[in-house]
Amino acid sequence: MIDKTLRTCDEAVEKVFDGASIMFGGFGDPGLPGQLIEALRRKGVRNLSVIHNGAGAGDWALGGLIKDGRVRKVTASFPNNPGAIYFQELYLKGQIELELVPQGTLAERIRAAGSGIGGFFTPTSAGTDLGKGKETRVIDGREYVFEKPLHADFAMIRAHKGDRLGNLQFRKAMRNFNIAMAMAGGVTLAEVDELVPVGGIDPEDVHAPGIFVDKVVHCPRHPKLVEIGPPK
Amino acid sequence: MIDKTLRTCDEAVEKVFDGASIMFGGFGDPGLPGQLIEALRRKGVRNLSVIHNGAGAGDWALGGLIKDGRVRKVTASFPNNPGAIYFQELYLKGQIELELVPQGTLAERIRAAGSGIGGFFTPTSAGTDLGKGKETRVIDGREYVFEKPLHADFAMIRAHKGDRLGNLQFRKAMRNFNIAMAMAGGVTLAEVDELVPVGGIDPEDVHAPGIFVDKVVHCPRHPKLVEIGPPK
Amino acid sequence: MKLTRDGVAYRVACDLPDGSYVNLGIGIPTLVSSYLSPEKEIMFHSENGILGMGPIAAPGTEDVDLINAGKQYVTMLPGGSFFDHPMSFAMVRGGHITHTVLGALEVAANGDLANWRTPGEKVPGVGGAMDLAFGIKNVWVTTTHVTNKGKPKILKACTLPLTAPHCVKRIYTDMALIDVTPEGLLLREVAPGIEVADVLANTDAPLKVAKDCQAMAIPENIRGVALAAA
Amino acid sequence: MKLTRDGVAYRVACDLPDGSYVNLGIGIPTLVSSYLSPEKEIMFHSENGILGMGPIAAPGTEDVDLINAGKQYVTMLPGGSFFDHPMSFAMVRGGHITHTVLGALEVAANGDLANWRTPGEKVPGVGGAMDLAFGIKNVWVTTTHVTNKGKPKILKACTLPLTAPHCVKRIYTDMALIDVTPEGLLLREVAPGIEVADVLANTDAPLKVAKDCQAMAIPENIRGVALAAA
Repeated sequence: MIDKTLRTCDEAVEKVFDGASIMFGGFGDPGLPGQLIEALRRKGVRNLSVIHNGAGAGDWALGGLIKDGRVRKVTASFPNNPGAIYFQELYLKGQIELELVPQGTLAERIRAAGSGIGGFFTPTSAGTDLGKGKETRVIDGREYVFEKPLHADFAMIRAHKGDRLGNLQFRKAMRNFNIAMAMAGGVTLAEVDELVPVGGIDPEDVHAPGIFVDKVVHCPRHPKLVEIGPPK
Repeated sequence: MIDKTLRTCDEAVEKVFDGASIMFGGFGDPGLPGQLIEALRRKGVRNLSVIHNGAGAGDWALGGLIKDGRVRKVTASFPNNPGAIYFQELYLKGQIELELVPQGTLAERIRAAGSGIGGFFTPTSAGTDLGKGKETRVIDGREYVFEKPLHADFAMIRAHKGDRLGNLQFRKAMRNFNIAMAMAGGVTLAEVDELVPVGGIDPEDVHAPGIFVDKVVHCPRHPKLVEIGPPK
Repeated sequence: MKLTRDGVAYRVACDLPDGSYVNLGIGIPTLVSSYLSPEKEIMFHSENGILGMGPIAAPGTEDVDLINAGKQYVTMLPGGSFFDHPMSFAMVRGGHITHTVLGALEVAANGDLANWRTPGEKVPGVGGAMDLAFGIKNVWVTTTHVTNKGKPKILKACTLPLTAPHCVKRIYTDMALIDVTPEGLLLREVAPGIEVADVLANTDAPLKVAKDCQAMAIPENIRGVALAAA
Repeated sequence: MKLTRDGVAYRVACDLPDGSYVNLGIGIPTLVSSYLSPEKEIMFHSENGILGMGPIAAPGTEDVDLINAGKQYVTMLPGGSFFDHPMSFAMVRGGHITHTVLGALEVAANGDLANWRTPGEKVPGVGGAMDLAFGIKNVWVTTTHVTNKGKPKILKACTLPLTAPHCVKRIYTDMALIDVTPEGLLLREVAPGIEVADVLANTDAPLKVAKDCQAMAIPENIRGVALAAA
């Protein structure tokens, strides 16, 4: 029998190791695996390489992980989001590395990693500073930049519903990077609002099939939301 | 106001021209735009270049279009499906061209075309007859083949529900190539089981957002199913 | 008199065609949706996986899972849809979104756009700006005509890092409406009360004046306050 | 005595681990799902966008929108999901499907597989065969040990066009179970009543015999009828 559920986020992050690369899903709060990241803070692993759209907000979740000095490198599209105060402080001191990737390229590189694609050509960034030093190619009269897949040892995401097979359903703007990250993560951990029995998600409504997901933790919404105020 | 609905398949195919490239969705019967293809037969355009997983079944829909001598070239993964009798006859006489593409590569090339990707590297076919003559590259120790996006002047698909904005919802195994083809088609035509008012498809259940779809025709199931017997 | 931010947004809103699919950047572009004719049906896209986005959520009605790319709580209009980032950027990169309205730090005569790295900014961030500028056919820019130090922002060539080369099709400023054409910049409209000579004096790039160049039709009630330069 | 098709399928079914994600090819592989221990939970994948596929639909219960890759009406098990072709092949190419069981025309000592072009076939077709063979870690092959003319199908090198090089990990025939190892082919089991010498005589490729080589444990009731060679 397949049973991917775990009782706590602390159990879920147990195998994360020093130096690991980790994708964190979410865009703003929707889909952010804040409680898995807080468990990671408690665990205290170091030297992490993190892939996320931003670079944390305030001192909770990714912001806190960076504040704690656990992160060696951030791969992001928008690390200058106003709340990313700890990243910005460390970056200006030269104490954290940044790989800046346009948001659409970031999403596509993650999808490529999860899809067995060895690399792809995108027009985005050709002829700009972010395209500098990259292989370019003119295809059917247009200039493209070569981009490689972005893999990670772990992916951590948040979904609305999950079952013991790892099937996940999102809600509204929660999907964002999370399906692609589930596909790309060597080990994919999901925290979910609701744990439902097998069959509790209609096959039409499974956004991330369980094949991509290794562990599921039931984890009600945390009152601490990041970047945006509390829900009304 | 956006209104993409048309009353008949004949109106929908009106702008298809001689020599056009056309993607036909579907895998077996689910998602096959049989009635649009029958309208195309009635219209009588010639010299078509067709992209589809197979090469038609029997003398209805794509099989009929090929039987009528309207198709110059087929791009497919499985044109030797047992029902593709007219394709096979013409192919053996040298009267129809074939581009044979592995099924996963076919799907990914179509998605690339719809996604603005200039090309990608896939492991599939490296070192085989189907990879011969193609650019190869070793990436992280593995050999990949370069594949280009597959565009078409038109895409024709079938969905379960549609609205006047072009939003489409599929049912069970109907999705197959249809979402990617909707994205890749220069003009995308959809026949649907049910036409629903705007809002009649929950935003969570829109599989092909209307932005990818140009025309929607309400078109109840045709009693003539291809490849597989009639529904029970 | 120079247009207000709302004045610029109003002028842009007049030009968005019925049935267009539009991504609005942060700042003036966000205001555009407030000035659309109710006769037009326009689908707004947000990079984080939304098409058919409605206005900002009224206080007390916010849904914590429904934010726009600027991380404001928003609403959905009937006929909208949710999807993930790869599909969202397939819409952008694949040329399906018909229009984007973006802010600008500099625009060049050839349509080059610089809007992602401000001078002196120490931590870089690009977000979806490049994908929008590269992928979307109609890149329209809204900006003050000059910086807050009075320097032209429409230049012979950009000095700041480019967002994308040759991408801008039209420029809406608080002084003028300028088309980017294969033959160079073409002044098509001036703000009410602004002289063509004022526009030329405040533009660094060569600027042809259209034969039918005219004053913008902007209602009195949204003309008043001068734009604060970005 | 050589195994029946069902015998081969039974032997494969014994080896599929609990929790595996499996794509079954057409022919003998299709039979595998009938012989799984009810204690194992295995998710079956179909290229046309199904995970968690159940058995063939009983007559009268068919759903016209629910077919497998072989275009038979099928059913869904609880916990299944539907998706489109790009995601379906992301599962395959991306290495997420853990096992595929495929038919073979020829298998070489180095794991090369030929199963997509039959000799004399005039209209080629590949379907998803190459994607499966390239993408999935555990490519298991089921085949008659020899052709219907008695010629070995396990060869020093394939003579037919390859589906994928170096992909096969294990070979299940009506005579033997053979592992493809970095050191070459290793005979691990023989069908009940088949001698090791028979297997060696009918195999063209060099074949080492495992120290613990033994007879397969196949229940009497599915041993009987000889396999028809493909």
